[in-house]
Amino acid sequence: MKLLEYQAKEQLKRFGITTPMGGVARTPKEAADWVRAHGPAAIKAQVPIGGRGKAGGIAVVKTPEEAEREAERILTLDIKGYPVSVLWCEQAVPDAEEWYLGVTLDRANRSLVLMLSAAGGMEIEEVADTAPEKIAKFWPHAWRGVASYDARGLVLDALRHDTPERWERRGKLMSALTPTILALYAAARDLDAVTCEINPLMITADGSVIAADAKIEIDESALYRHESLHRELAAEGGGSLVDSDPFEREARKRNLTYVHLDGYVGCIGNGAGLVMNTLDLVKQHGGEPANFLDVGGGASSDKVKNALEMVLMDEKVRGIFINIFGGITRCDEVARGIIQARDELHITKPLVVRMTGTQEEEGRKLLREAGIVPGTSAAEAAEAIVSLTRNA
Amino acid sequence: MKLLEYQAKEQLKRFGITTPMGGVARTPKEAADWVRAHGPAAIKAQVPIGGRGKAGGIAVVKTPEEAEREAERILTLDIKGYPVSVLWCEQAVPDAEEWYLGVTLDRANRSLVLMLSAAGGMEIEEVADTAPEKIAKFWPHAWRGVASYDARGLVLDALRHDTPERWERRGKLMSALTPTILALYAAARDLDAVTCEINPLMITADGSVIAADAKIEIDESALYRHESLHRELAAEGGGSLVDSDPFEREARKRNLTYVHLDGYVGCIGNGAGLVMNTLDLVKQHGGEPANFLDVGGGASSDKVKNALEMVLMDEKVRGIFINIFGGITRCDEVARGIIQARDELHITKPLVVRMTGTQEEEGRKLLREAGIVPGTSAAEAAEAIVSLTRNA
Amino acid sequence: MSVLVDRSSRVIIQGMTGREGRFHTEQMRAFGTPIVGGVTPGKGGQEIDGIPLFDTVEEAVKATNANVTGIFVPPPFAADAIMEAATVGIPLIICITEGIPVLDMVRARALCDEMGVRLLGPNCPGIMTPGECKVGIIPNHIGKKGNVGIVARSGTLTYEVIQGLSQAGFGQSTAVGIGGDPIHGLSFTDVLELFATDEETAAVVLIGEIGGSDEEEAAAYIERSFHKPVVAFISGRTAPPGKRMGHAGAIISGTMGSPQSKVEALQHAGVTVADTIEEVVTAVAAHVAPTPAHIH
Amino acid sequence: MSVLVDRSSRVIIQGMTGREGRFHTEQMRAFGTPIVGGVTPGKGGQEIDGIPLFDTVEEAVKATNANVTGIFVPPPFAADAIMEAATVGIPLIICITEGIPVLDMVRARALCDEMGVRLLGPNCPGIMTPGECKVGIIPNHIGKKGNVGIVARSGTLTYEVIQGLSQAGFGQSTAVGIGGDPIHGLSFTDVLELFATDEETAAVVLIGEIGGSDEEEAAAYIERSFHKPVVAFISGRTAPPGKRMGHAGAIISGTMGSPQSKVEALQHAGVTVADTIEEVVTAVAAHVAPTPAHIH
Repeated sequence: MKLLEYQAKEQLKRFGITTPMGGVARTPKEAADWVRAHGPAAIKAQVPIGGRGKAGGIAVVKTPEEAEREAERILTLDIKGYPVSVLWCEQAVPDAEEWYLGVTLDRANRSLVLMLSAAGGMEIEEVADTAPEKIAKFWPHAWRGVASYDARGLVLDALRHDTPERWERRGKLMSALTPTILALYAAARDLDAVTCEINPLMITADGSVIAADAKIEIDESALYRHESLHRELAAEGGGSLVDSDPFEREARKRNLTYVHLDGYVGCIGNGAGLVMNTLDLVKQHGGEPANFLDVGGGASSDKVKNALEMVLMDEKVRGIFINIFGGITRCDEVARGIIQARDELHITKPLVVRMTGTQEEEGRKLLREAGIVPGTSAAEAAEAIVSLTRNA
Repeated sequence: MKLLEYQAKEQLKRFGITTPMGGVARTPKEAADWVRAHGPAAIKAQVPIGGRGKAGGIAVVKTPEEAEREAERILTLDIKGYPVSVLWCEQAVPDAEEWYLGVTLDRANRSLVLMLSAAGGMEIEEVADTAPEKIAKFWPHAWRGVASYDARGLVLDALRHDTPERWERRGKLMSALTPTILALYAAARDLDAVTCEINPLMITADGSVIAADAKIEIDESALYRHESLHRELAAEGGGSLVDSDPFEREARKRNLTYVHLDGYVGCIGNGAGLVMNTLDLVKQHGGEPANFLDVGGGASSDKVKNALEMVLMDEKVRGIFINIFGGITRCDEVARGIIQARDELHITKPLVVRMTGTQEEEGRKLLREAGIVPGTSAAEAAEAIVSLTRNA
Repeated sequence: MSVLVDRSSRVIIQGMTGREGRFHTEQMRAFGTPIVGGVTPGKGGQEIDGIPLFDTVEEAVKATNANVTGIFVPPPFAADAIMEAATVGIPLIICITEGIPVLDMVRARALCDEMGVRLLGPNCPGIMTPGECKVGIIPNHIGKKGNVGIVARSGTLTYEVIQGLSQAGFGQSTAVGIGGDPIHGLSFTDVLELFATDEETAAVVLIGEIGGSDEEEAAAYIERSFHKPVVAFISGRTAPPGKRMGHAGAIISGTMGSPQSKVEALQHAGVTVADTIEEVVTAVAAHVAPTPAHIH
Repeated sequence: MSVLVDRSSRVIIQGMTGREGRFHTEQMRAFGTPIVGGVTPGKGGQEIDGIPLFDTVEEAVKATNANVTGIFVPPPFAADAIMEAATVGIPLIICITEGIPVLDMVRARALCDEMGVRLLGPNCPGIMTPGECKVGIIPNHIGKKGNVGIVARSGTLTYEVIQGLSQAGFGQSTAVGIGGDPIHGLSFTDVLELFATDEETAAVVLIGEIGGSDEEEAAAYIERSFHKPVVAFISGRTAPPGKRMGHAGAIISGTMGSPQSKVEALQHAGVTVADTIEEVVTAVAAHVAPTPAHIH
């Protein structure tokens, strides 16, 4: 679950990280009111995607009138598919050094990794490509986490390839940055965040450390531990819970793992690998997949029905390929879901089912009795659905 | 720092432990109001010491009138030196099994230890003596803490020597108790508690687990990490911060490690071992120590002066024995404090100073110049102060 | 021979009395797996289908001398189940559960390493040595005893490959599903190292997918020191790149994880990379002879 | 010979630029301690009184090959300083700081054990091998080279005993202050084990106090396998029992910790328990000869 900037900042504040004073505005008037009360501000579109600056989603304003005008403009924007419905009005941070601080999952090291760079700002990915030594990394111990000396070591590492002037200031920089580094790690750990990023992290002349932008993504598998946060964020407008694609929005509501694509063959399978392979097979046989839909392991007949209904919402879909290799998923359970969906939803579009694995005898029997002829080879089934839909 | 029952319960609630509904009352009227609003209650004296039940500090009341009468009575009590100034009015817990659950520091194992027993209630120390197998223990890993399976194992261990009936219910008891066990450990860890105890821990027929009484003692060395809690508790009446002895109360305000005793020789030293030995020496020479006062390591002259002032508040004190063996403490610093105190406080009672160790030349010189003759042998000094005060 | 499990394995199942645990315990027994116990807190002393139940993993191991555990407990409790087994020192822990919070797995994996035990999964189909032992959820009837080792990230594609090979007459030594979660136990390389010294394995099929860098690492290992033929397949090659947010992931992974990166690394290591499951079978046929019919 | 530190020790001081750190570094150098570096984050590259400073313990050890560290940093940062030294693997960590939160020490001590390094303290006066090396705050002039080992909980009583022995002509091999905090490093028993094999130590003085069970454990060890004469002193014998709250402490400690328990355990182990520091000296005189005057 991706949090919007202002939601992420509220979380970071809870862990003791300083963020600029700001407020939410959902209308131009609210933005104007905020500026009237608090003075000049940056008005920032709240969308769960990068690049909003270039897309015109940020305006620096001095007066309430300007705020109203800019807010009105930004609220009409659609940034990479995300319509802007929430703004964040925020006091400007004084001129300061722009650092980068992030924590994310490092699969290769089976650990979280903390990253710090004095070369923060928009271009951090470029820094990673061209001058990777400028990004210092630390891998927290799974149990012990990050100690103050680890944080100080990270700051020293970030400065080793920096200017001699900054190196001279390392004592002050270590003192200034250590609390924020420890807090960001604690935030990631306690929020089950797979990414927690501050860019830029401003360090002012007087040594204050301020998170000027923030991104947090919470592990979806761990959301059950953060129910109240989840509810709260959803209640606050739920910008972060909204996918840019309307079908994907719908799928999220239905709790389905669904990705919308451009083609016309609806694809459903159990297991991400199998569904990806299903898409590959459709393409190899000359068809174009309309979606990716993984019902996961051990799906119930209800879930299968739910999945079929979801896929059919896309009117571009000319037929559906259901590819099941039962392991923990039981073929009879899936078969019941397919039959129920076909009957209750009155599906008339072509339906090709490939079914094998756990309880396959039972499942295939059910399908045959219901007049659906199941295949056993995925390749043959792919060929069948493509020939049924290509010119439909 | 010892928390009062209601303060401890508020903390446990924060960690997800269920406590009975209750409210604070500082006057008989407040107690009556609470019972009027919430019905029958137990009215409990809030004192940081055990045995209040036997001392008449708990009353079970049905009506507001009864509440007022009992509250009035309890508010006049002095329980083992603690005058009662705060009451806790609490809904009665339905009949239930009384368990014991505690976590404390286990020096020998260099770890916290969790303890659980189905034989809870008042007599748990007796159980520890007579049937120690009924108290199950678990030593949390310093970094990994307590896992659910550790908590379940603790419940199983507590039941192994219990009735077959309870053993049969162990599945439900494990489910019921595990969250409370994990929460109590988290509370101790996060509050820097050296003791965190629920006795009795009630388990009702429907499987609810309720902390009917609670004791928390926070490590004084860690109070700097809990400043807001410390302030809050102090603001709430500060019952727990009050020592039963008025001199000890005063010493706490002055931030001095002081224990009030019955004798007439004021004793001040640096280091707990040295001060204890100073007391032993005074006794061995036939005197009676009036107090224990440890100025600790590296004391400043101000602290020494503060200590002298403290000791002299006790009018039973006929003379003072200052025993200093400087290590991190510097004798010159201490000497300055003694001279300053003598001059500013116009001390006329006998003052015997034994001074040796770090900077002793400088310290002794200062004393001599100020007309105080320092000794070097503790035994001789003890003899001197006793002979000066015994018949004073 | 085979890797990790065989007929001498002594297997317990954590979460045996749950819906999935019970169903698949039956399946595993039908396969011939020596299931010696189950663990469900509170049910110790009972039996289910003749298998003794225990309250804790420790008691189960004491009573049965188990050396493998299969975990079927729900996601909020699964990392704990792994750690319970690890602290008892069970040498092979196989976790089927899908949807375990990733930071739980960081800790669980670290504890397995500290205790020196092997973890397979989570979110994996488990392991199958045809004719001897199966722990997990791979369908019973698709395997065939033989000399092809399989190691795969995707569960369902593991089944596809087993079935494809069996139908074409190529039996398997052991099929190992390592699981697709970001933090998991045995890697491709760990399993390849086992196959390297397994006399019964003549060739290996490696089934990867987009994301992570396990395949690239396996390619480096193969190039360095794996001397048996390897056939690989990478799924998700036509999938659109997922949307991502923030820079942190990109800084860490760089170009690792793309299908191109994986295919190129494997080809560079001399691995035959097939475009379809059918091609996998054809490529295996170029390296080993079909398993004689009398073996199963 | 001596235990733990001698003239070949290479000592760094963490917190050397603080008030106490600086003063006692001067004292230690005056004593003859080989101080090879100091650690103060941000001051690496500077020198103080000719001693090089480093930003981290790791850098200090790399540059100086230090094998002992003395810690003088304030309580909120002291457990961290211990852990920094432990992760770098410094074999002997001596922490003088008083007032470290006890749960910090639970973690720090566990890490020292995990890393296989020795911790002395915290809240201790450190260690002194007269004529060779002192790390900590024991006053310089009170020691005298000789063959009596001292191990004590109380800092100031350590000084009393050193002074008492020296004045009576009995020199010390090494005096070790283990510190009085509930969770600390080396115990009486750990230090006795070192004295047991130290050829230069002919007898040992053990200074205990009320509370805890270190003395009882030491008594058990002495009875079992310590063969040199031991003289003990327990302070706080006339102190009133402290007020306590709750039952948990009593359940854990039982009757352990009382002066009676300690004295009886030690006497049972054949230890002479003295009533005063003077008696300690007399008792030592019964076991060893005074140190010849030409040694210091």
